[in-house]
Amino acid sequence: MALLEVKNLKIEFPSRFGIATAVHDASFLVEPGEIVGLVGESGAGKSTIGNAIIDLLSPPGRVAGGEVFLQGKKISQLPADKIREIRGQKIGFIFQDPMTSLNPLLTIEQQLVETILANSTVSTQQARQKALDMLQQVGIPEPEVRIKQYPHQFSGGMRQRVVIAIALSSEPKLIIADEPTTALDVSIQDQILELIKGLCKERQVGCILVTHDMGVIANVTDRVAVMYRGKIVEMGTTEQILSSPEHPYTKSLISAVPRSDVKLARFPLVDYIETAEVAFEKIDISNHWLGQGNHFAATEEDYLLKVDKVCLKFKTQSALLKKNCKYVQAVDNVSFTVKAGETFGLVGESGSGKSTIARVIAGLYAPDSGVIQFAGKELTGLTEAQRRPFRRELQMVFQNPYSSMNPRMCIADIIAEPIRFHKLASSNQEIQQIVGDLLEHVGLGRKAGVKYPHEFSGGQRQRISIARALATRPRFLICDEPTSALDVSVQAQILNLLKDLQDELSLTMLFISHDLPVIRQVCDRIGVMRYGKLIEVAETEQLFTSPQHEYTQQLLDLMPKLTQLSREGLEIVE
Amino acid sequence: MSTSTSAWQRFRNSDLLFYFKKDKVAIGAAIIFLIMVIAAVTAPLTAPFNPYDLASIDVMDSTLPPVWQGGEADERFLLGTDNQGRDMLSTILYGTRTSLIIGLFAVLLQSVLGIAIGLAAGYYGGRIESFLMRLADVQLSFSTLMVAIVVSTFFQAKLGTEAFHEVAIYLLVIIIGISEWPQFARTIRASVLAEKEKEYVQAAQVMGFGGLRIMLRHILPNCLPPIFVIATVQVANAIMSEAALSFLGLGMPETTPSLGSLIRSGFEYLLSGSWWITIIPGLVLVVLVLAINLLGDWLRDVLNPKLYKEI
Amino acid sequence: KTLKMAYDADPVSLDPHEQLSGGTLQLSHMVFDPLVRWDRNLKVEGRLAERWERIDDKTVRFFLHKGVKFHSGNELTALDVKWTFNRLRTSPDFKAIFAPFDAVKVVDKYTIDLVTAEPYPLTLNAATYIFPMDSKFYTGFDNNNKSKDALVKHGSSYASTHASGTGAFMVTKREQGVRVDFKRFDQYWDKKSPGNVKEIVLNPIKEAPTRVAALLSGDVDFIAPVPPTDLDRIKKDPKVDLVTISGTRIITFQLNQQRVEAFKNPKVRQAIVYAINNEGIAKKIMRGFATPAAQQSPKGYSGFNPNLKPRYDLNKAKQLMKEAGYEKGFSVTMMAPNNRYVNDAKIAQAAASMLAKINIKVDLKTMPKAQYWAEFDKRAADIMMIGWHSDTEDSANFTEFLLMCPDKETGFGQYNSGNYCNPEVDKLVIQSGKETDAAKRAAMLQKVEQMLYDDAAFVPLHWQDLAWAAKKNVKIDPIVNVMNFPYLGDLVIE
Amino acid sequence: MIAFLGKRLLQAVVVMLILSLIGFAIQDNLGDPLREMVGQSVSEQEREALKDKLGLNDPFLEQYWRFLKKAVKGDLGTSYFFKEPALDVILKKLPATLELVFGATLVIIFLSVPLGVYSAIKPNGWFSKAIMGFSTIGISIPVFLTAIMLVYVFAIELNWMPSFGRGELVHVVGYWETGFLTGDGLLHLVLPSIALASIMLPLFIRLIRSEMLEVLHAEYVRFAWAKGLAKYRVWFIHALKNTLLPIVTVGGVQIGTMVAYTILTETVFQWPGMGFMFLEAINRADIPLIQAYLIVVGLIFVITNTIVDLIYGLIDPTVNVTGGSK
Ligand SMILES: Nc1ncnc2c1ncn2[C@@H]1O[C@H](COP(=O)(O)OP(=O)(O)OP(=O)(O)O)[C@@H](O)[C@H]1O
Ligand SMILES: Nc1ncnc2c1ncn2[C@@H]1O[C@H](COP(=O)(O)OP(=O)(O)OP(=O)(O)O)[C@@H](O)[C@H]1O
Ligand SMILES: [Mg+2]
Ligand SMILES: [Mg+2]
Repeated sequence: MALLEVKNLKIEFPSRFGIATAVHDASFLVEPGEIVGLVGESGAGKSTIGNAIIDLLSPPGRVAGGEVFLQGKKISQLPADKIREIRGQKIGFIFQDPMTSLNPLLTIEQQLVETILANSTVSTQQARQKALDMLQQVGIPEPEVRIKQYPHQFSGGMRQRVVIAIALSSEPKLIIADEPTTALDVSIQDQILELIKGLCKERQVGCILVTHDMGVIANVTDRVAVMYRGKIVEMGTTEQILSSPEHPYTKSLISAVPRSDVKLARFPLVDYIETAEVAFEKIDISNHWLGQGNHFAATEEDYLLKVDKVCLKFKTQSALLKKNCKYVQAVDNVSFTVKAGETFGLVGESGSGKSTIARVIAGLYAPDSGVIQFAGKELTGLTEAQRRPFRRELQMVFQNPYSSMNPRMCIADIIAEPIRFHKLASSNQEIQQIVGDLLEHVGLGRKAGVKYPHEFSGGQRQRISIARALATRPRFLICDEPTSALDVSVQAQILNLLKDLQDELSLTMLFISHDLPVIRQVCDRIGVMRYGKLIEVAETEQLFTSPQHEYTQQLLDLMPKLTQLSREGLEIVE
Repeated sequence: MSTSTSAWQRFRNSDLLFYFKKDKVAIGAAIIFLIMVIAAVTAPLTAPFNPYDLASIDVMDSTLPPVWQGGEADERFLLGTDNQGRDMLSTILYGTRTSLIIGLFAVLLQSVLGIAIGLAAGYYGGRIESFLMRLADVQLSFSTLMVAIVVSTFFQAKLGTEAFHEVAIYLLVIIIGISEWPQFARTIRASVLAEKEKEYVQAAQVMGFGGLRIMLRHILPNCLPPIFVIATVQVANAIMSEAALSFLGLGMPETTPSLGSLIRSGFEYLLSGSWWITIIPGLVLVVLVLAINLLGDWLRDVLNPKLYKEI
Repeated sequence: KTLKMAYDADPVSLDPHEQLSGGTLQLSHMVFDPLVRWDRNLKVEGRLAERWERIDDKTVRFFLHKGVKFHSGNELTALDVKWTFNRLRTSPDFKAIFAPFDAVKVVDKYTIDLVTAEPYPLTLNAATYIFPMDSKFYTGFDNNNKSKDALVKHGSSYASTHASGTGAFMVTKREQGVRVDFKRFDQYWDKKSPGNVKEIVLNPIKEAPTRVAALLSGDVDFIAPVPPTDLDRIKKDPKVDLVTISGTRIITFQLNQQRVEAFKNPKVRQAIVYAINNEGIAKKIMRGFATPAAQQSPKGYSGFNPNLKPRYDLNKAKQLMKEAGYEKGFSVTMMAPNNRYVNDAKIAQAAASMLAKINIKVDLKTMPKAQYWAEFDKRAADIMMIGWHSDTEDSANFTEFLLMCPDKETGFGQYNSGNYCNPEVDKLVIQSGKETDAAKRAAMLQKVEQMLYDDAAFVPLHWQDLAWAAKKNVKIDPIVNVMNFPYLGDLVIE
Repeated sequence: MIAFLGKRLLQAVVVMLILSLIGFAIQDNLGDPLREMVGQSVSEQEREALKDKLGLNDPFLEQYWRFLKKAVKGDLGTSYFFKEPALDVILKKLPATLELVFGATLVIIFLSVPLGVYSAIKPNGWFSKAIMGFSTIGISIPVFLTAIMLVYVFAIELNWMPSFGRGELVHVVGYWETGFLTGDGLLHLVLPSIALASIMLPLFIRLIRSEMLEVLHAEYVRFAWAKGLAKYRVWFIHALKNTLLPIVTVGGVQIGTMVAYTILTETVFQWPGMGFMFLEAINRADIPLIQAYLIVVGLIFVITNTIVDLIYGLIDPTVNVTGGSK
């Protein structure tokens, strides 16, 4: 008997403009002990299927047809009390968006312990112990200290691990993991995937793993389902799918996987994407608003950005007296420079301070010590008003796209606002045109403008976030995990767009990512961070071919070796 | 011209109108509210008597029950008369006007003041915040009564009693408006403190938007739900405050009845049998407040895109 | 038996001389006993004074009861009366009443003479205010080294917190504004008194509906005053008794002749009196709980003129206005308190609408009494409301304060905000003050009422009725009186 | 933290100074205190003399200066009516008011939370609609009307509850006598508490409902469901805690307001507290008492608001109200 059976599932999102069908007729099985990979286009409906299984579709979503069986029992259309017994205990769920999944007002401990208590009969003391164990297992350092903290004190990757720990802590029969490792560096990712694999094999737990990372698919899953535009277009064993894909979308997907072995000028694209229903409108940057941007005066120095001995610590424990407070050194004496027109990559362990340094540069945190120089001007110590002229030039794509968008503004407004505010376009019509174009460039289509952030899939939100950052026509762009939630084909499209902008406008970028192949394709120089320190800075090729630091070596070793597997039967369009 | 039509078109296409047309409760509340506003505005035309015209009042007609009560009832007075012999129906029509003006405008003033102060305090923090919040403390401990004393004595001295009565209603708006802003300010400030830590605000800062824009366009809409609640509740409060102030000789003259003062003065009669003096205006107030609250609830829901709305 | 009662206020002080107010007198009648007191029909009856006789025009001799004990155990003697009298004359509130007196002469241990400078008819009236205090008890120095007899208007004094009188009750506990506990004095001199109340708990309950509720729910046994709106309800309730009697406080409007030229014209004043339907006000607004007035003196007062009848006649009023040349009317301002007299603001409002009918447009402002008196002193409006109760229970007192020509020197006309001035009236009133022949004096005072009536010197409204309510077994009917100080010592609870 | 409290203390002093200044500035408009102190036939000269003695005829600044000099020593003047130091009078009345406010707060908390949460969870249920309907009636009816109705129903008709006062009290410490320790005292507390709560309750129910409606759609609530938590835990721990921020703030202000303005309830129930005393003081133009009252109330506001800010910081760890970096 299959652990989970999904039959002809159909899911709709009604809206005042009509009913959008997010999932058509999806059917698949998960056997005990099996890991089923779910890959597909961003916005294809992967998360939606997962949500539907545990009856947690976000309103107004509804299951319009089909059935779901768990261990032979029908669990679709169960009354609320019955389905609640299944959640957690039978099905553990890892949401795609770890940042917003955690209750901001409860400590990590409270959130873990309550889950354990709700799903098993242990004492509070035992539950606490178990919570610590779980954190340990997902690789959170110093769990005894960390467990008392609140979500906002965690880095993106750490929060993701907490969510995983919570989902696994209730020892479910089925795990639905929606892109569980997007924010994790390869070593931790490896650790987590091993953990899940172990559970599946030892306890006959079933798992649905939604991911964009073909490396993960190749290494972990037993079978793979490929989704495109709400349909499962292809399903088979991992071998089959990766080595001999049949559906054109699957083919294009695999061909778009960035290569970790060589650096290419541009990401490979496949015709299918361009002929597909949601087409990226081809734009010619050179005669488009985006490409015409004001050209900035060259700086006298040979670098655009200079980070000089920046330190920043966070308070982790308040106390009545100052001296009893505890701190964590998030950024520890970090210095580097970024030349105009170059892309500087930042890799490193989750929680090593990458996002923090990005925020310091963006002016969101004031460093405890050290200096940030931008275009020859010192930014640290400026008042908000003095800083404003630089704001537009220095943009940031946040690690968590969802929470960085105002939930009460529709997408068109979100993107139009900076254009309007900085008076980058002359008329309302022009603004609308530009917003539409930007939405097209990122593959969402003009019509998406009237929708609100919560109506999008994780990847779609990430693309909105990028579109918004581009709307100011920045000179310097900080990208904190900009493509982690994107399928490789969309990712290729977007990264190509960024590259074009770079060529045309000499856009400078600080690129934070865990995806080493992407880093290799995109960056000119790379810095490696660990424990708040910048431990190595080198030219890309140099770093990949002859890493100096032992941690860097370790990272590179763990990089999924996928190239051999996937590209055998494929022609690569270059 | 073209912009105005497009604004109109935009309104016609807006979610607001769309969901409004779908929501029976909202339509009902709006209709009732409109009827009351119209009845109040046109009181001089529709009311059978003019309760401000003292010559038309006869004490011997006082406390007559509504016509359906029979007994002493007099058919001239559909809803009976109050303790002075004023026709209840006319008095309510005129009184609703006074109360509506005070209720709506005073709350508008309160909320504008409170929101502005609360936003500024929450967003800028530091000294500005301390100053504004202590100002709120001062204001709170003084409350309506003290403000009323200060403002009305000032104007009374400036204008003399007679002219004072002419402007009394505006003064009441100002008094109640000034004295109750801290409610809004503290609430808004609290929300702002929480909201400003959120990433979307940081994103707006990175975009380089000015403080004012971030406050009004980003933070404020996300702080509105409690404000809607307080504002709708405050309408009733303002209407009753007016009555209390008038009693203290600091508001409307005795001879211009408002809903609040009717309810207030009628309560002595409630237990001696003349229930209509209190109950009827009370019902009018309840319906009015209910309509405003329903509209407020509806608006709050519509403004939250995340809430699922019946289509 | 224990009596739980609720008044609208509790006494401000235990010192009977600190403030001349209803509350103080109510307390005085419980804790102290007067030389003489009013009975229900406004006749004087002896208390500590067994009997008295007028010796001459200027002197009345009082014979005290023998063996009367103060709460402290001291015996009451003529010296205590003298001591009390002297203290009264230093009290800002009471000294006016005792101004005509020259001295008090101790004849022997139990006999005293009250002597006035001029022939004075109201010695007995004044004697109702003499509540002998325990002179020994109040002599010496208290813990703060202040003299025990100190009479302090505000601020604490020994006398304001300690009391020793001859009255039926002793204060055992007092928490101002919350409650006062009394215990019956077991050596009370009046053995004939049928009173059987052993303890009294007095709770001030300011809010009238609450007071009524307290009675109806059985939390208290006796309340006063009863608000007019609740009379019917109380009457209907089988568990409680209502007692009402016509009161002596007159409510009037004064028309300020200084501010308004038209008010100098007697026709206009008359028109106003004719326009105001005071019977309607008494019936509708006071719910029959007032006696419509045409003069100041209530029935029973020497000046009461039975010929004077309320005169509401709208046509006559209009005609008078026409005759006076004010057919088109004019505008005036009016002020009234809204928490001083029963239904004060409502009365004013009704009056305003009545005046509108003769084209007098009234701009009415009502306010709480604390502010009202300041305005009244400033004579801030053209028409002002004032109620008056004669401290001496005598007709002349009304005119002296309300209608005699205002004079800073003599203090006459102190509350005459209308600035009405009629030398003839003044003369008569002053004369009456020296006339000890009761009949002659009554004729004079009745003539005064007639003159004021004809002149429409003020707008008479009504005398507020008094009402008390108590549980059926609490027999309040025999002990209440027009002055509104129930003689609780004589109260019988079945 | 300590610095924060110190700063607040300083601010409180400033607040109280301003309050006393304004209080002084308007004293002439509060009426003439003499009238309540003397009989009707006392002459104007006598009154003037008395006024002089009380120092009421001195120039404003002189009076204020005198007041300040005394205030530094903790002397806020002597009440004309009670003839005691004004501060003492207020401190004696304070426990009664605080107990009433506490009672009302209990009523509010124990009713508004379940009702508010319920009507957010089932926004379209008939019971929720009934709650919303009743709450509108609650805010539209003035408190004295509610109070008197309560008295008539529960004291007169049913005779379950006493109609006025505080009942039997037990002395605790200092000026504090409590009604919480006797059955009679508790019984006396019921109706006034309900009456006082009745005005605030609708606001709280509506606020909780409104905030909760928002929060129930948050991702972390969905995740809480996905974790398999019991529904009460999701509603009351996850959702409610996140709705608390505005509630606590409004609540703080309202409790402060209740302390200050229990006037009507106290008057109707003849509750011997501060509010009732204040109304009387206004009626009697008892200026020192009004002054002292304003100052005490100002202090109460600063204190409650400080506490609210601290609680706020406890509830929301992302917010740092006590200042300092990050
Ligand atoms: N609440 C909602 N209201 C309306 N439309 C929605 C809502 N949630 C999701 N959708 C739509 O449903 C479709 C599927 O979304 P889903 O989140 O399942 O995508 P996904 O496959 O998980 O994509 P990604 O890889 O980007 O996370 C998307 O087109 C999205 O716009
Ligand atoms: N607001 C905060 N308060 C306290 N500690 C914080 C705060 N933000 C970040 N930290 C801590 O600072 C360290 C660095 O966090 P940061 O977000 O920069 O990591 P990161 O390199 O971006 O990791 P990831 O790849 O997981 O996103 C972490 O230990 C984190 O717990
Ligand atoms: Mg998804
Ligand atoms: Mg990060």
